[in-house]
Amino acid sequence: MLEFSFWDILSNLLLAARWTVLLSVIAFVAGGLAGLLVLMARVAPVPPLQRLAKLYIELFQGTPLLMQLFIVFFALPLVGIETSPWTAAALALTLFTSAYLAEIWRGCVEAVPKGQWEASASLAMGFSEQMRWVVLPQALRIAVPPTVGFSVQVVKGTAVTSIIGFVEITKAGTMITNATFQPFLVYGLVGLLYFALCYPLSLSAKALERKLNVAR
Amino acid sequence: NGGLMATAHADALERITKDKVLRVAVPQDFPPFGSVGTDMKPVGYDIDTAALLAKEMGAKVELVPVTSANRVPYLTTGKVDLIISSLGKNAEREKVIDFSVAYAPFFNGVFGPDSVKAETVADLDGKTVGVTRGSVEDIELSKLVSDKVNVRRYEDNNGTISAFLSGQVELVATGNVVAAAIMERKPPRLPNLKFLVKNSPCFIGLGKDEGPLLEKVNAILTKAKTDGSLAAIAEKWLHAPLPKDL
Amino acid sequence: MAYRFDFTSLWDYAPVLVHGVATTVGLTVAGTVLGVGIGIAGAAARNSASRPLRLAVGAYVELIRNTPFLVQLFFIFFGLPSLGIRMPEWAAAVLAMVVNLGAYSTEIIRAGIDATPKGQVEAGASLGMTGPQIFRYIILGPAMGKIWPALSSQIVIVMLGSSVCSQIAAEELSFAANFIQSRNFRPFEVYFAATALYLALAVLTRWILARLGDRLFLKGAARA
Amino acid sequence: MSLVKLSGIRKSFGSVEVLKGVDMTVREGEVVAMIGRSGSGKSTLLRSVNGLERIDAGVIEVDGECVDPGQIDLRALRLKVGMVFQQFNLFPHLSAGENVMLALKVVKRMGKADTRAAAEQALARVGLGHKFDAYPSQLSGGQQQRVAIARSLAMQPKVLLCDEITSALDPELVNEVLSVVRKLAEEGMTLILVTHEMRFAREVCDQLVFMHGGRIIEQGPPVALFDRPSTPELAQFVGMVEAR
Amino acid sequence: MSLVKLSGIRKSFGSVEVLKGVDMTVREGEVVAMIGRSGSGKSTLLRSVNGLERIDAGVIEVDGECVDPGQIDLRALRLKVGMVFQQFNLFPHLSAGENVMLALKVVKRMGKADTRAAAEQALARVGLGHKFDAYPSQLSGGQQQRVAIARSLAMQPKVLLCDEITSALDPELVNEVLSVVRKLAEEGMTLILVTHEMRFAREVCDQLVFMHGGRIIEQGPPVALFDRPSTPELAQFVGMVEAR
Ligand SMILES: Nc1ncnc2c1ncn2[C@@H]1O[C@H](COP(=O)(O)OP(=O)(O)OP(=O)(O)O)[C@@H](O)[C@H]1O
Ligand SMILES: Nc1ncnc2c1ncn2[C@@H]1O[C@H](COP(=O)(O)OP(=O)(O)OP(=O)(O)O)[C@@H](O)[C@H]1O
Ligand SMILES: [Mg+2]
Ligand SMILES: [Mg+2]
Repeated sequence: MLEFSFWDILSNLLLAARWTVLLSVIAFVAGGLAGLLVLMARVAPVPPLQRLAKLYIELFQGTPLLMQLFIVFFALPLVGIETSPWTAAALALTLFTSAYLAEIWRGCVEAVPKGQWEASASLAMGFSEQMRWVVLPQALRIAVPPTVGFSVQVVKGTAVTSIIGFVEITKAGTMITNATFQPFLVYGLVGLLYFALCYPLSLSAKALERKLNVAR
Repeated sequence: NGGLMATAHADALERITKDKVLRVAVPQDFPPFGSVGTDMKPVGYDIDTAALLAKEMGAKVELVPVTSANRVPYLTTGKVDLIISSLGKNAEREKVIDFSVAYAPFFNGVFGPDSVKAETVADLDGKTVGVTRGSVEDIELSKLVSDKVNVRRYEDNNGTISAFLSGQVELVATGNVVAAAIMERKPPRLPNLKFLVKNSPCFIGLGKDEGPLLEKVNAILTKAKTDGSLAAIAEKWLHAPLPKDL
Repeated sequence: MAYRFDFTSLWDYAPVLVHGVATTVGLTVAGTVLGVGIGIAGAAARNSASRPLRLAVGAYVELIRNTPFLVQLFFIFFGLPSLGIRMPEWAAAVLAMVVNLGAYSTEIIRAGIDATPKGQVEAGASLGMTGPQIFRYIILGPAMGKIWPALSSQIVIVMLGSSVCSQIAAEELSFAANFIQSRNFRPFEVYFAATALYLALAVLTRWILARLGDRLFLKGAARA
Repeated sequence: MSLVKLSGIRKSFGSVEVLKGVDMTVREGEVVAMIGRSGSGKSTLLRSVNGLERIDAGVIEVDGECVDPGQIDLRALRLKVGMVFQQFNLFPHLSAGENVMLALKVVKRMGKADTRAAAEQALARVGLGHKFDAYPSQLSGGQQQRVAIARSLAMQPKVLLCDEITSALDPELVNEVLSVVRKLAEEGMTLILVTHEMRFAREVCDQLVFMHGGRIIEQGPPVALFDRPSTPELAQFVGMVEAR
Repeated sequence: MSLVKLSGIRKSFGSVEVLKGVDMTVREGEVVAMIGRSGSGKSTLLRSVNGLERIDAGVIEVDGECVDPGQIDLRALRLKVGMVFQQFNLFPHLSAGENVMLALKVVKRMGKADTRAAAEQALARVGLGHKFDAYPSQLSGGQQQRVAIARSLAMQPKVLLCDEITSALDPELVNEVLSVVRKLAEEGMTLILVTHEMRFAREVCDQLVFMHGGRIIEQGPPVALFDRPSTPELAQFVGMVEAR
């Protein structure tokens, strides 16, 4: 029968980590773009849009990522939308990420003084021009640390995609556990791998925050 | 949209022949039917069966690893053409999917280490038994046991087996061959047979109203039974000949 | 549309869903009470004079905050038995939630404590109060009041995160959903219903926590 | 010829009516100072004139551009009306020059070279031609306020609104800003100022407007108003200010 | 009989020596005012007396309780020494009465009824018997400072330290606090005050202590010191203060 050496376990986990990283990057980029749209809707001076964006945020912050995944994966196809584990994982993570990022960024936009909106309005700029040229550049600066901090949640969120069969670190871990009967070792390694991915992000978020506080 | 789906469903065989790809849901946590090697690729009885079918259909096989709990939704949501995943037949499932003829033997049983005594269903009272949610064992065991039995239902066989091996459950309900395959790997806790629950051979699952595909699959299986190719798979993975009555 | 929705089939399984909701609520309440307790102790420890203790708590916080809850859960339930530590799935679920929330609330509460004016501590000291007394009677209340909104959000996140406890057969709400789905093969209806229930639980939890926060911490401070 | 014409302007915040029907006319090239007690509605009126506050009733007419409460797009109005704020409100992430150029670029869509030339000219007009590349944080309050004026001027508004633009400045910096405003007045710019600098108002303005309780209750040439107030409210206000 | 005795107190922050060997004696019932330039070490000395600053050398003796730099438990000292701060430092989440009762309950472990009675009495002593249930945020600065005094008094300290307790108050509120201190002095409380209220110091104090550069360089009855300062530093300080 086949035998997994320590090196087999580690290398398989490391290979699976590629997918964790890739999925995180996709979720973060797509979630960031979607989040930007939700943010725009959330702060635009159009009440129905604001309410819609608020509902979106409430919905995706108020339900488990796992359920979102299940719905995207098993339920959407029933209404004719095909989803592979890849698209389901990417889609659910994007929705999840965008809702949180939109909310984080809204805080940053609101931290930009009202006078900046008024000054740009009095120069005849429209909403999108104000956003693009005046507000976002200022909000961006303060948004960097919490955004980097949130990326840790995205990386960790990818673990849940293992449940729909997406083979990333956690799924690889369960599979290897089952072949090796060494859960302590395998899940320990899995945890360490995530730590290795996330801790640098956490550290840089903290460092960025310190830098921002000094600059103020 | 509905029309699109309908055609996709009704003519799975047509699509398979056209694309030359057969998408099959297989287990990766259920030795000897399907488990992973050091390269993380699924191997086992079900995988070989899938390959056999694909070869006969002149298609390339695309293996989709699934769990016991989600394999039926994989089929009903059109993510795969066939389930070859040690799938047992029961009335509830027959409402949503169709079944081929049997392709593998399977005896459900309750297994556990020597230290735990259990000779009949009644002996299970007060004990914890792990089972994979939505599997035939789950459905059969749920029918048999009393409220006093603590049945723990795990998402997939990985969970069930891990729970047994780590001692989180005293006993495990699974297939005899599965228990044998686990024993072969010399685990920390041995799943010895306590008693058998049901003879529940495995069938291939297909979408409803896939008449042409069903006929094709049945034809291939029948041929494989007579020409010995299925028997070879059984020898290889179960270390036993194919039962005559399958 | 090709798919016909049928929520009526859910009725037969209503008791399963109710049981799931009750378990989720139970897990959340236990996880919250104990987790916030750990958070308070952890925050106190991070402010303590003992360097090893501070480092140990710091390591705990970072380790937990930088690994997924699901992996923590698997480690506790499947991994710890190798060391002879074995517990039923509900206990493992609660433990994982406590350990997880404990780390986050340690960090959140510590931020509240750091925001306590130094004069408050000095006033307590000059009245002859000991360090622990000052922490308990002077620092903690206002600090908790300040961070209560952040802590509430974290509690909701942990409640939603408890959905993955279905993976170790803890019979909470998403277990119920998966269970029903494996019997009636109607994933859309089941997951839709479960998601709606989670949403309701999240809204309810937030509401209750806001009321609770007003009750516990709004004294004096908010009347400013 | 009247350049700005306000008729029957009303505005409430919640249940409090802050403007209770204001009529006012400003001719081209005229310099108008608005005075009045704190809370009398001066800022609200000024902010209404370029649409920062939405009015509840009345009509605002600037250089033929009419705005009533139903109006949604205020761009045309704002292109005619510039505004300078008490708190400067420069864009901190842009240099002085970029502050001035931004609206020229994104609103007027002027070419690169033209934008630059216009910005340099506007900054030169407020005496800050040499500070083109300085960031707001590197400028004194007085300099920041002058950049803000240049920023508005560059858009070539028909009328410039100034709301207590020296109130946030240290006393020694007030004059550098006032002298810029004085120069604008001399060059024929139409100005509406809210100010507490009575001496300045008296010297520079053509007309004085006294607001009280959301209404204009006196208006006329500054000397006449200051020396012979016809309402007790203005008399009291003048007395109060001079007693300072 | 001396109640407070400081000998050779030294204290550095980093490499800066702030107290350079201070000796001082306060008899029971005496009222001592400490004056001196900003940064001369007054607060640091006062804070050392109840252990908020750890001294580097010297001995603090209060009512027979000795404290030296090696001491770890400062409770016994603090039970004898009360302190009132410039910023009041009331506990915002507790009502006035609870502010006073807290230490009685958790430090003195008094019974419920006794605690309540003592707190009511202490609040009455500062004229705030009717504010028992008010929260700090509902009180004026002067009232808050009086609650802070009551909070210290309730612990029945042997000596009360007050560090510029009127400096954070609006001028009209200063007197209500000073009159409470005056009353305490008349009742025989031992007080050490840091203050800039020279008139008050002159009227109420038995002894004046002038600190300069981390040392006490003059001390004696206020009238003598104010009128005939013997060091140029005190002369300058007195002149400076009176010129205000
Ligand atoms: N956004 C707002 N919401 C509610 N009330 C407001 C708002 N802006 C102004 N007010 C109220 O409207 C009234 C008029 O305010 P306004 O700022 O126009 O007065 P002002 O004459 O400019 O006073 P000041 O000299 O203090 O600047 C005041 O009572 C003010 O409190
Ligand atoms: N925690 C500290 N760390 C470093 N230096 C300090 C600290 N506290 C006080 N100092 C320094 O010690 C010196 C004496 O300070 P102290 O507060 O005792 O003076 P003071 O006489 O009370 O002055 P003031 O009248 O301004 O209150 C000052 O130079 C001050 O900067
Ligand atoms: Mg104003
Ligand atoms: Mg001081």
